[in-house]
Amino acid sequence: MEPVLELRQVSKYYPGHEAVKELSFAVPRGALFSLVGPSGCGKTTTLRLVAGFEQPTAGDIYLNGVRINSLKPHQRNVSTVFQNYALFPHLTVRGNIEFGLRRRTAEAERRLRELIELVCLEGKENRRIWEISGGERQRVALARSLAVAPEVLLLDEPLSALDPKLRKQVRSELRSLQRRVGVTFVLVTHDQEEALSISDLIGVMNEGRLEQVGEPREVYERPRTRFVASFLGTVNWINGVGIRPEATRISRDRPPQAASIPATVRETVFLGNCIHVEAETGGGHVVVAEVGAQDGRFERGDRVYLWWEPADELRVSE
Amino acid sequence: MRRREFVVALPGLACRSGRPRLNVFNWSDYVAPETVPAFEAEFGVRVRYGTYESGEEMLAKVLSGNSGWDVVFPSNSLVEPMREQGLLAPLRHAWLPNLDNLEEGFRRPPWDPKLDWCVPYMWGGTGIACRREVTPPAGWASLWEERWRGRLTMLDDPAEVLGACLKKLGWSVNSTDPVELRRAGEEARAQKPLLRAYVNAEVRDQLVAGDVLAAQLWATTALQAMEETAELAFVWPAEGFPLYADNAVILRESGRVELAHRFIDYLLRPDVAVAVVKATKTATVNAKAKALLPERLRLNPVLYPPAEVLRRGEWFTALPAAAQRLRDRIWTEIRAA
Amino acid sequence: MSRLRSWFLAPAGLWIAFFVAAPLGVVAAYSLLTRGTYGGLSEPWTLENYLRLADPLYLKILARSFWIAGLTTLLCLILGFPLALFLARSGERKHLYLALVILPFWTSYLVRTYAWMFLLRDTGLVNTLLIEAGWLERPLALLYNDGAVILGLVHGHLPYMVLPLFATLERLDRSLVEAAGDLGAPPRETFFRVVVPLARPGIAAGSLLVFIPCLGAFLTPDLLGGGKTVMIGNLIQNQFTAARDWPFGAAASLALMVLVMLMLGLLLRRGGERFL
Amino acid sequence: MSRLLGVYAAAVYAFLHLPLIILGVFSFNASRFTVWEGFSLRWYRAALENPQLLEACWNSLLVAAAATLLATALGTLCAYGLWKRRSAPIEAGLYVSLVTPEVVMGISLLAFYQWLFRYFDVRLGMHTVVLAHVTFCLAYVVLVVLARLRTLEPALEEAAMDLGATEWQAFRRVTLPLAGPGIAAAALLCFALSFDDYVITSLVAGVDSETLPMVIYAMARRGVSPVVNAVSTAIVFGLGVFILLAERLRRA
Repeated sequence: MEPVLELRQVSKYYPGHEAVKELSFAVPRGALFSLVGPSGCGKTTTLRLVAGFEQPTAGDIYLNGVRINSLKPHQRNVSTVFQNYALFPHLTVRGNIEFGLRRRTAEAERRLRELIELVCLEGKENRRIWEISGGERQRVALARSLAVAPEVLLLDEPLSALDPKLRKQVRSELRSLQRRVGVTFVLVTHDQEEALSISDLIGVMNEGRLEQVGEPREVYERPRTRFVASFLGTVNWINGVGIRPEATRISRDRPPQAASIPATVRETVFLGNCIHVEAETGGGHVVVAEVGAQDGRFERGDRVYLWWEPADELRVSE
Repeated sequence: MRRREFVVALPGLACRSGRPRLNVFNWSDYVAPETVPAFEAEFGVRVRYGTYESGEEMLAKVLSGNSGWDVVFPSNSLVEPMREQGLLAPLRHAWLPNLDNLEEGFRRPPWDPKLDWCVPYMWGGTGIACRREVTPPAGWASLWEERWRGRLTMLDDPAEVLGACLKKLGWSVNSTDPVELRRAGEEARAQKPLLRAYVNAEVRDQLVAGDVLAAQLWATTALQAMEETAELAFVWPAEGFPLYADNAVILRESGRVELAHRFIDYLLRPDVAVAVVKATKTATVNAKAKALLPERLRLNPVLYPPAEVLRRGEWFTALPAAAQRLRDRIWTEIRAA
Repeated sequence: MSRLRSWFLAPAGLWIAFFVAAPLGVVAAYSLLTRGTYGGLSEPWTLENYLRLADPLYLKILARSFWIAGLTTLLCLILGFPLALFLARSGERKHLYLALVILPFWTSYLVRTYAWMFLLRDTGLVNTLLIEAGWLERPLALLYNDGAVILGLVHGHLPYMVLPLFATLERLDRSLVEAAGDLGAPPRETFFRVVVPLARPGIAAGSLLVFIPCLGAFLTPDLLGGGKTVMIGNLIQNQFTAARDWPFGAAASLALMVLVMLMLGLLLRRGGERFL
Repeated sequence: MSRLLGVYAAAVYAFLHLPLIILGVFSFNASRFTVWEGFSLRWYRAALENPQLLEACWNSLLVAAAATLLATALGTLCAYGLWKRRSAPIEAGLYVSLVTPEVVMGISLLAFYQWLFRYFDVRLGMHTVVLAHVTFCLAYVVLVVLARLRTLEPALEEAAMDLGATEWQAFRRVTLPLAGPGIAAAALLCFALSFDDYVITSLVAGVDSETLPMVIYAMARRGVSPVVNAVSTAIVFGLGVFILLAERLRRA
């Protein structure tokens, strides 16, 4: 299937600063694509390039196979949900949502009702923006952007303005909403857990480059680079191979079947559903092993052995 | 749409037209309340009458040659500079039949002997107004006495202040001699600590109220104050005093020269001039009008000083550039002292 | 990228070029000409007008103007700072109190000056009341001195000081002040070591907004000073009227402008708050 | 500390307001002197019967209205432009006009007009006054509106364009309404500045353009008169009502 959005060798240079370097990726229609990376990695710039707020220095952007480099933001059939939503404070909920519906036809009115229903804001149409909660604001922003029936919806850190408790709930709502409307979402986030949990595809960015694109499981389990491996979760680097804490086994006795490394427990961190045991090896490395809350108690100073299954080793290119 | 119409209409409002009109720029308080309306009614025209507080302010405006005014009233010492700069239109005596009403002396004034450019309008002199409860000053020299400290004012005008100082020293008010001007400046600086302020017409109320005991003042302003209280007297200084006359002139830029002549001629009518004198308490240059004045005004020594007093008077003249510059510098020195 | 922006800037840009830059250009040209015999302008072109400015007399007037404007600014600061602090802390009724500061600003400056004339003259209210209370026998000479000029200037320019100060102090995080108190600083010390340094941009902006108009003031010294005080504004105005020396007046104007711009530049460089 | 601050503030308020209040009270005095002789409206009647005063008042209103309209429009557009991206020459020009002492600005404009008059048949008058007023108001408008724009989120315009609005539509439908309070404040400020100005006006005024401050100045020069008290009080009151109405309209 032809991708709905495709970037080919896109670069964006500012004076003295290269924000995006030779970025290429394609987003299939109807997918939820996440761009993830630390702050300053160029992911927001990428989004702004697609939206048309910035012009690429080099490379091409295609929407439905049409090059859109020279189109102004209002001429591109993409729509953005901004980090702080950028809702119009002088308009009501309704005014915000119908902003992009040019004519006040019966059809537009029907669409408006549909959208309000979709984001569960019935009865709050005439509220002012400051009179509704953070979660509701996010839904207004979504409805406003969906109103223009975009080919691609761009979301810039859509959950960062919400408080952490709410985030998980809204995250799944977002995912189900995306499934229902079937619009392609391109989402930018610095939170790898968020990206892993809701995306069809993840692109990991670092210093303006795309390091890896793939399904969440694939990039988590088979990271191509050390950066991708570390960014998506904790990694213990032992003798050049990476082991996730949950794959790291720990025991008081020397395991019979495998090669193991002796270590001393330095700290235990109780995390509710599991315990992180930090142990120091003879070489001075600190290794984190995740154990179930019921799986034996380890105390500081305990002498232990660390080991893992070879299949769990992460193989990175560098 | 309506908003747009409003914007377009705005400049239009500024020049509502209809009847022909004349723009007259005169000193404040220099006509009777009915003077202008009566002229408008009689000639079927509109007069835009503006006023100014100082002659130099007027000059600064008309200097462009595009001020919009038709008739202005410069003092005699400004007539020559204005003519020199080509600001004045020559007068046509044929349109000024009432010119014959002028007093003999004003038909050949020193500043424009053939009245080619100006028609004298009113005249006056500068003297000392003082409260009756104090011994009146005999002349300018008395104004350096300690007894006035804090309750004496001089005019806020370099020509007047330095003129008084020059007279005190026995020189001409129009002296161009740097030595004399410097000496006069020293006198003025010596007097400054005694002064309450350098003010013009503002002093009138303060004289009436008794805040100020003595003030260098124009006879006409003094007379206005004396109308309000019997506690005031006016002294024509023994050393001599300056005289000035304000003159109607037509600006060269004027496009309504004939109407302007009509207006000046109208002001020369005896009945009009009498009304003006009664309202403004200023001496008219009009002989016929003077004859019609009530005795109270006609024989008033402040308004019309007797001949032997008048002989001590001296007309202001325009100073050459160097003297004017020096006078201004000395005036700045006095004020900055 | 934005063509709209250029369209929007163009009218104001043209306006500034036409009505700010061009007039100053004309003044600059005038300042290089010579006064005509009876005033007016004539050739030759000369720098003499600028050389005349170096006269100790004019420097003295300049110094005096700086002194009066400076003192006015200081008094405005002393009166205005606590008021701005009060405003910033008055919570709910802030808008009312702010309106009360701006209200006199809405009334004509001339009217305010005139009100002081009305109050301060010998038969004015202040003297009348003091005499009737038996505290005075003869009226005090309150009008026509530097004190009256400064009083009038302070009254006329106080809102220009209070508003920027208020803007800064309002933004100043209350918790900083509390933190300082928490760290054991007594209120006085908190004020001088925390509030004042943080309010510096506001102090700079307010001082500039008071100082510059006062430096060029000519109405107030004229009306309340009784002509006994000359400030640069009077000097300049005098050249264009009584003295009829336009070239010299133009030179003095430009010199004053350059001085003011230098001060502004210095302030901006020192990290004062930008107005634009 | 805060108690003391309150007392101090009250004293400063008294300093700001008492002179004007006293002026107002004495405008109702039957006597022309500072002795209270009973309530009277004679000075108001005298003011109303003075055609020069009424004409000047009308002129002032016209000039202020026209100058406010023009300066607010130009200044708002300019502020928007500068908000988008700074422009050194325009900012420099605004700074210059902001810090030019009034006398200097008045004289430079007069000199400029007179120079211009040599080539065009124009005269001093209402229009020259309006042009001058727009000139000194412009920087203040930009200052106030820009301050307001700076409080807005830049993403709002992007959001609008993103939703299909052109640059102009984004300005018209989003930024302009949001800058509204700032623009209103700037317009009020313009009106006050223009209505109040004497120094510049007196220099560039011509036929038909005598404004209220010019008349008040002339009257004050001729001594303290209760008519001036009456006119001043009426102005203060009139402007007060005007501001209140404007505020009401804005809130509604």
